[in-house]
Amino acid sequence: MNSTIFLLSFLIPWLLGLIEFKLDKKKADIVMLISALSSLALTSYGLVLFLGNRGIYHLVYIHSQGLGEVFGFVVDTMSVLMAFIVSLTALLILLYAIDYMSSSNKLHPVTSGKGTFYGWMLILEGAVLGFVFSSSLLSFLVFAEVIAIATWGVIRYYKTPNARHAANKAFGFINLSMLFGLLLVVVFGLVKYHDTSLYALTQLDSHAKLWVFLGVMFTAITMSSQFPLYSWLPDSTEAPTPASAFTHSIGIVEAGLFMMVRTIQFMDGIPKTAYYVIAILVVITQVMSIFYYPLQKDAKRLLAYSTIAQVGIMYVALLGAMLGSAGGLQASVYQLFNHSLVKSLAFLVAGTFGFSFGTFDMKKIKGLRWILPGAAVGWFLALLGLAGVPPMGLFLSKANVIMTGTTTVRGAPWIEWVPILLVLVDATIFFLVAVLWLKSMLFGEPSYEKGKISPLMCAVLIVLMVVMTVSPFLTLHLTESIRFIGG
Amino acid sequence: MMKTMSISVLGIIVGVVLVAILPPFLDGIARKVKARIQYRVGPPILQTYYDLQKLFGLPSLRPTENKWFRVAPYLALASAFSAAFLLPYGKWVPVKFSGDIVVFFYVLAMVSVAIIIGAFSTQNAHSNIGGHREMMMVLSVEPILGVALGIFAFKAGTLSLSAIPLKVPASFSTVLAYLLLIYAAYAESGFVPFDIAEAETEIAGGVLVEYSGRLLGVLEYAILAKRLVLLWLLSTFLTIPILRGIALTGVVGGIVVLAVQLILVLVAYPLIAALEATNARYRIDQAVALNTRIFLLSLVVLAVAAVGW
Amino acid sequence: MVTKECLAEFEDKFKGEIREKKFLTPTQILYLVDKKDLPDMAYYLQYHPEFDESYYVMGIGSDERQLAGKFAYAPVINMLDGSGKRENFYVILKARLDKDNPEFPSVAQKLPAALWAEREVRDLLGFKPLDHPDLRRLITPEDWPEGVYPLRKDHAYNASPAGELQDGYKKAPEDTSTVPIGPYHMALDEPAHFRLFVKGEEIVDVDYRGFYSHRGIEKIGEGRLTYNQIFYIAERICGICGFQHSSAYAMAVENIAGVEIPARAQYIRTILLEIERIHSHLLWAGVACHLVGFDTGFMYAWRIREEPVMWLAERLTGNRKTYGMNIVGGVRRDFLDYRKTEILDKMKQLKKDVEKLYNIAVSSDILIKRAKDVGVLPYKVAKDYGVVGPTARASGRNIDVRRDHKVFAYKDVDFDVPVYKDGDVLARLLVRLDEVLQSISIIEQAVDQMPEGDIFTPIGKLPPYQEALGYTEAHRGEVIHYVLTGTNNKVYRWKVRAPTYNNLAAVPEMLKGYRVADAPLIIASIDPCYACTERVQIVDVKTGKVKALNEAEFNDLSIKASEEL
Amino acid sequence: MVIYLLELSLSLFVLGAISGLVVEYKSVMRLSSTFATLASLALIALIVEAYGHLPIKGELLGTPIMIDGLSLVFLAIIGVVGLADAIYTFNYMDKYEKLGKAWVFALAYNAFLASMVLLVTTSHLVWFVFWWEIMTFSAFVLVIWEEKDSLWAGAQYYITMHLTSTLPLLLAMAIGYSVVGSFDGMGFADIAAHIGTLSPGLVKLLYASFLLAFMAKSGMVPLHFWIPSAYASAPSNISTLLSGVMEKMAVYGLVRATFDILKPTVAFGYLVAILGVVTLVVGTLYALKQTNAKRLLAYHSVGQMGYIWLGVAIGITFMKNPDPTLAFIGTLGLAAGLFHALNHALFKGSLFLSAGAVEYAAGTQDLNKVSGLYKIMPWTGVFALLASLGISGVPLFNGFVSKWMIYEAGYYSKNFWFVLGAILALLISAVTLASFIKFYNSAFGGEPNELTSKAKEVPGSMLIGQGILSILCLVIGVFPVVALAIVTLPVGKGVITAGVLGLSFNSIYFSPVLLAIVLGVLFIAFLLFLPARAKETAKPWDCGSTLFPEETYRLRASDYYRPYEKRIGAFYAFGDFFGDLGTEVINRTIAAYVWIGKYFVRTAEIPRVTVENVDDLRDGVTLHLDDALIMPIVRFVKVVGIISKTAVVLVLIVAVAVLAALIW
Repeated sequence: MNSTIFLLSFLIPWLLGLIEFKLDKKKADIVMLISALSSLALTSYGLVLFLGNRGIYHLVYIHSQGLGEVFGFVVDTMSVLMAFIVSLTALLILLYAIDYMSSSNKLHPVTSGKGTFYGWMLILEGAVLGFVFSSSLLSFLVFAEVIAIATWGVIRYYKTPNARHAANKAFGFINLSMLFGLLLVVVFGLVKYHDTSLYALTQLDSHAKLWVFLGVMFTAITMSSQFPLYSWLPDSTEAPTPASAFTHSIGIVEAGLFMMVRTIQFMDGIPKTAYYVIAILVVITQVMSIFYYPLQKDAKRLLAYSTIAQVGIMYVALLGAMLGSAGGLQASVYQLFNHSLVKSLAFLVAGTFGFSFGTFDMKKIKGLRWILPGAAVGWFLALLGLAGVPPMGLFLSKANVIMTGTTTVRGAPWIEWVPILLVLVDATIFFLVAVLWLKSMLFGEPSYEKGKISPLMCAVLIVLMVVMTVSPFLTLHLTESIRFIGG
Repeated sequence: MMKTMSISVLGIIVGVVLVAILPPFLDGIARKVKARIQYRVGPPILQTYYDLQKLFGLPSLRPTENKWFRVAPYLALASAFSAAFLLPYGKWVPVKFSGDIVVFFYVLAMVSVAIIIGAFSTQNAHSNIGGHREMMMVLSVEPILGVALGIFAFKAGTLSLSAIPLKVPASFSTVLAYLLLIYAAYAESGFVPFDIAEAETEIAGGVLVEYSGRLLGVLEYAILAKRLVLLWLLSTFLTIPILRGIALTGVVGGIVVLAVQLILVLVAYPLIAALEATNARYRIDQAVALNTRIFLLSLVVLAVAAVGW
Repeated sequence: MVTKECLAEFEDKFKGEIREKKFLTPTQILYLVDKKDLPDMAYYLQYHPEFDESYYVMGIGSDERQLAGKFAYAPVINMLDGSGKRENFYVILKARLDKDNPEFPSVAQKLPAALWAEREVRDLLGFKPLDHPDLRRLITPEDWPEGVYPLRKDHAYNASPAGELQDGYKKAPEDTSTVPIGPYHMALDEPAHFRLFVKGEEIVDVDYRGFYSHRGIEKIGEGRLTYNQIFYIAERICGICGFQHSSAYAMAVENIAGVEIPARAQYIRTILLEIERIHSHLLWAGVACHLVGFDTGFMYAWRIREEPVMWLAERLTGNRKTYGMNIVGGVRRDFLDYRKTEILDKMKQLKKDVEKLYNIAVSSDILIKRAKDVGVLPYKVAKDYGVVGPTARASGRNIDVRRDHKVFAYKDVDFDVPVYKDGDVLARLLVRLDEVLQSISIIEQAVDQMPEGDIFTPIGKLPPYQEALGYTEAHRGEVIHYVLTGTNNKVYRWKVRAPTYNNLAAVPEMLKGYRVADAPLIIASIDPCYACTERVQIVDVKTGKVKALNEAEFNDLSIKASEEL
Repeated sequence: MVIYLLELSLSLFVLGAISGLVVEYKSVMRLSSTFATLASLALIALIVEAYGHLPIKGELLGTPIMIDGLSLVFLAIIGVVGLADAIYTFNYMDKYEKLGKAWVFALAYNAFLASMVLLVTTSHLVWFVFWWEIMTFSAFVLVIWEEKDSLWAGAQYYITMHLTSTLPLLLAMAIGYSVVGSFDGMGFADIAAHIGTLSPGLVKLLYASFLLAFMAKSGMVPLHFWIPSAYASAPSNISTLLSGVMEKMAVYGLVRATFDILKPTVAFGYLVAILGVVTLVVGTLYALKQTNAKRLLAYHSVGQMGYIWLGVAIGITFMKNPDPTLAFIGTLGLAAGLFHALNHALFKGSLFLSAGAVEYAAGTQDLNKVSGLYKIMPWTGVFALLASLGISGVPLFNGFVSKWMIYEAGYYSKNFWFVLGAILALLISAVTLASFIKFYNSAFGGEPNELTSKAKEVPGSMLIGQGILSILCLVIGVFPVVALAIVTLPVGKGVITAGVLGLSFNSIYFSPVLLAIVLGVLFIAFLLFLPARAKETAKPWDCGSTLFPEETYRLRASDYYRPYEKRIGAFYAFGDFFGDLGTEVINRTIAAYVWIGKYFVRTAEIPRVTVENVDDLRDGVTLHLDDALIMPIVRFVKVVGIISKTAVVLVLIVAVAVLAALIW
């Protein structure tokens, strides 16, 4: 398995991304397109190659005696698929951004500085691509830091006080969690074992396992904006919408979960204590988001809370995995894939509100179906999709989470049913909120003049709708090959 | 398992003759009886024939173009006759398909249905009010009938029209079921105090107000025939259990049963007339209230039957 | 006397408005008043705290232009003392109206009882009641032209103007269906039109239109017939209470002439009045039974009405109905002595029969169910509308002209006035059945006590331009006649107010909230007599022709009818 | 061959679904309904083809397919009603041209039908739920079509469905998965094979989940509240599908789940029966009060579903009874229930189409406002009458046969509660009749009024749609064998024998044909013997009054049966009490939420002082738990930073130093 493809797929965006900082306007667009397209081409090629030649490949690029495996790749179904979806989503989002980041945007007209945005975005994309292939906690740490920096960069892009505050908050929270989590674990690993490779995780004794796991977990759930450090994500919606779309659908939030999946995948026999810790945190997160949904009137903030909950559902699936069910891993990753597409659609549609009407306030938007029909359809599908309505994939993945969840908790004390049932409750509450918002937003007397979005944006939305409807059926069986690796 | 139906030509003849001839005659008797009770001489026994003859000879006015208005009387009459054909006359049943009693009551109810739809086809509040009163009567009588059938299902184990009288055991609940059946039939027939749908002095004849001439004749005939059919059912239910032994044996047995049925009807009709003469008409809400009360009572009877008494 | 105090109080209160005070008889006081305070005066009298059964009797409108150059409008109040401590009397408040612009403040805005009376004077005389709440046409037909007033003296009795058909009906309330009862309907003995606005079968509102059988009787009587000829018409105002009308008319004329008729004549009148009452109540009981589908009761009631009662009437007078017994000053024929036992026998038989009827009626609990709590007329509404007779007494009104005004021989006999408080149809039924028994007792007493003597006091010429009231308690309530004499023994103004006139106006109030099925019974429960009510003008509704009989025609018809007998 | 036909049908639906690409409104409607028509025809062909070769197993789009007798019954419902409805849609949707969005209709309409086809043919629980959800979803899109009243109705429907149907089904699916442990093993039969390993509690939960899900969809009391407004505000062709077909899917689910996944138990049978009886009583008695045509029909849908459930319940209770007589009663009940499901699809479908035609022509659903339509819309009138007689259970119409079978099954069960059920069913049948006499006569009886005299008969395609269903009502009523041949498939042959002349079971025999002949012969004989010489026309007799307002001289729909309704007023009060209770619970829940929500929002910054509803809360700034913990520190650092930048540097250096020390 030639992993150079994947290496290139994240190095190119990084490289071109750095160049982007110096470019603007058309040139920036072209460079961005080259970068995103090549990245997608590489990951798709890699995907095709991989499908012809499945397996789990571990490649070590840099290895040192003192630090163990410094940089290496794990190429398996999960990472390849993830990489593909990352680059696909990134391309679509960036395509959307070409017109979105323009002077015709009512909310945030952009006349210059497009290159900077692309630069941050490409670095973000590259970092995520690198992150998913990482084979050691150390490289997780490094890539995560890059992701955090790039996220900071995109969030503060508009440089308003709120944006700055949000960016600093995001950066601060993540780094705080790394300081007390991943960084500690890495330092501990380096000091004690001189190796932070994932493959080394199985060999830990149970006491160490617990602490390492909790350390990684703390960082991961903060990246995924789960309780206790969750509020940076809703605030980060100050970022340009394409950036939010990326962050929420396949960026840092999902990276956190990915790291968690990897850890569980490689760490055999996780102590039950860890299970309870994470279960409690996830339950609190779910309950919290149930309370937050109805309070939102800002479209993007609503989606942000939905992200928190949806990722929470992935963690619920992981609970099953922690008890030894491979189905849990599969459900979790499957949910991740489905969510990323639906969520990008949701954000991109929400972006059109700002773009056409200059507001994200859902109370102000009425009669959308008359003034912005494309967005109306997109918003309809996206919100209901997030609520778990078929044919959108989240229905299948949520069902999957619940189904696999029950296999592990069958016969267990009732308390273990709680997270699974909360998934249902959460979906229901979001559904209620979604239906009521759709009712008031889509129909009735229009509150604005007929909005206008560019054909490219519209095309991106349509492509996303199609992909989002088709992909769950394609990835369903692929994710079934995800298994535990360690042990 | 499959029992085919049978058509008895003799039965049809007896049925047609009885249903065609008897209703006006019985009405004549009733009028005479009522008149005697009321210190009147009363019309001749055959007066109803004369009335019908006169009506049949007159053209009808047509207050609406709605076809139902003209079709309804004929349909009512045909339904009444069809129901009559399901009943046994002696040992002969004109049209027999193991005569389910539910079917019988439904066919009979079609008389009311036809009349009601006819009444509603016109733009006349009197006739409309009559129609909806008739419907409310059906509504409130139906459950009582349902309970009576339930008791038969429990006690006789069958709902076949011809089998119930043969199989029904003499027990507390069956006696009450008979009473319920009699009450339901009486109310369904629209005798005073249940002549609410026609209520001449209130709504000028109600369902009949728009009808005239031949159509009115047909309609009145249908109503009379329906009364006879219900009465015949009751007389059958009373006769056959008594004459179980000879009911199905040979022609003579059949004729005896037929004769007894006929006599019972002839005896019962004057009794009904006397009952009519000594009662005032209910208001529809009072009738419904009464029927509801009887229905609730009848449920107790059903429970008794379920217990096994 | 207490009554005087009351009058003084009244005169004091309306000092400025009273022009003149006149005692027509000791118990009939006429005030000539200013029209301005008419409503207040009428209201004061009707709701007088001490005369708590008082009510507005009628409003007399008359064309007195030849007499005084003005129109006159005169509400009449029957001042009744419910406690029986004071003497009862009639008050006539006569107001003169301008001849060109006969306006007056409407009494009806305060007293619903005056609603019809003022619509009537508007229709017939062209008065203008100001602030009247409902000035639709009442008496003149739908195609009668505006501005033609038949009861004015300048309107020829046989003039029949043509006009446009116009809709004077109430609009149906929203979301209701309309059910007509009448003009031709089984439940009505005479033409009358009730429009029931219903929701389902429940009556939401009612419109009444009647006066389909006007005969112009008042117009015929006025100015063309002599006072004795009028008897023929007065007795024919109603087929049921003919003798009541003729007695009331006779009384009015006798009051003007100032004669006291012989005691024997008074007794004969009393007996006949009571026989008439019995037959009417029995007739009514039969109709009520028939209306609820209880034909046996109907037949029985009518049978006993026929055999002892009508038979007796024929024996005593020569006629089953329309006795032709009255004459001003007394009666025409005397009772022969041997009839006495006959009357008593028949009364005994009747008593038995009535008790039997009562049992039959009450034995049918359905009849009771149909009548109970149906068509309730509360006491207050009954008083407001000035309802009279059994209808009033069933609503707790303790009024009866026989007792209250001591007419004819009633002052000499003992009888109870049955009063029920429920106000429903059942109460009206019971009042009537009780009254039948009372009547029997009255007849028995009268026969026993009947004095010997003359039956007739001759009366010569009547003084011109004198007025008075005559009244009896008919089966349906107070019948009242007002007579204003003209010259040459003729009558200048003759006003008849039959009891149904007051009762019918209250029927819509009784109907509201009940069902279509109850409507005929409720309407019948006041024992309506449309003919008495509608005595004013002959109108053929279908062709729109109006005609009034002239004297010759009328006589011809009478003769023809007699010949046929 | 059969699978091929299924594929054909589905491809036609897909073609119909994508016909929205044509863009022009009317063409899209014509095209999509044509494809739907063809697809429905393919379904009917499939039924013919499959008949006699059951069960058929196969695969479609990678999902397992099984067509057995039960599937065939419901495929027949979808096929026939779908056919009529698609033809009707051809012109009917022109009414909504102003709304545009033709492509949405094409997509949703065809997806709706196709999802139901797949729903009854799949043998896999997950796919069952998947198609179930697609059905619910596309129905939602179609329900909110007219975008006014329907929005709230649709939202109510969809939210109810989500809470009471989706969630339980997901739970059921989860429990199912927990016994088989693999996605592919979620076939009905597989789950049934493993169900024994479940704990009793979970089995009960499974029963409850299925029951709740199917109750909600078929609108069983107390989950019927969404039905009237949804059916009334949806376009009529959609109401037809909702009531005629979609509701039946719940029956399918119930029978499938009870017999093929779970085991029919007596207790469950009783439960279903009680629900059925309560529903048939409540639904129909409420229907009696309605004066809006489609609300009336909708409440009747509730009521008629009660009949179907009662029939199925008899099946569930008795079918596995060791006593052969009772087992037979069970079979009869189940067959009757399925038969009634088919019949209900026919007559209720037709009635909704007729109501739609009335609305199309006269522009209102209010029965108080229309009258005399027999003159203007004779065909619609005839079809509405046939269907009304069908649903009222008048002999010679289909409703009678199936209702009668339900009564018979109830009576012969000799079980007090089921006999009582049969009695109530009999009573309610009379109520249904009363209600439809009102429906038919207030619309079609009397004389045309101001509103209706301007109306015109609807286009031919709509009439054909109505006609197909109505005439089938009559045909099946006279020749029940047509339908019985299919509906007896799931219960096995030989129990109910049906021939051209009639049907028989046990010792009961009934021949509608003979009855039809007797009645027909008599009718014609009377007509010929005593022909009505009704030549002279006259106005209705109004007692001879003048200037009479003829418009108001009739009972309006709201006038019918008031005394009866008043008599059973306590019943309505009871029902309304529960309605109020439900509303109260929802209001209280929202109030509680608002109370809690106040602590999540900085309410002090809301310009209004009082917070009464959720919307008020939305104006405030959301509070976060972690903010509360961390922000003070951040603010402290910030303040320090403002005071002296060096302090920050110092802190950082100290931190790094501490870290380094830790590492070493």
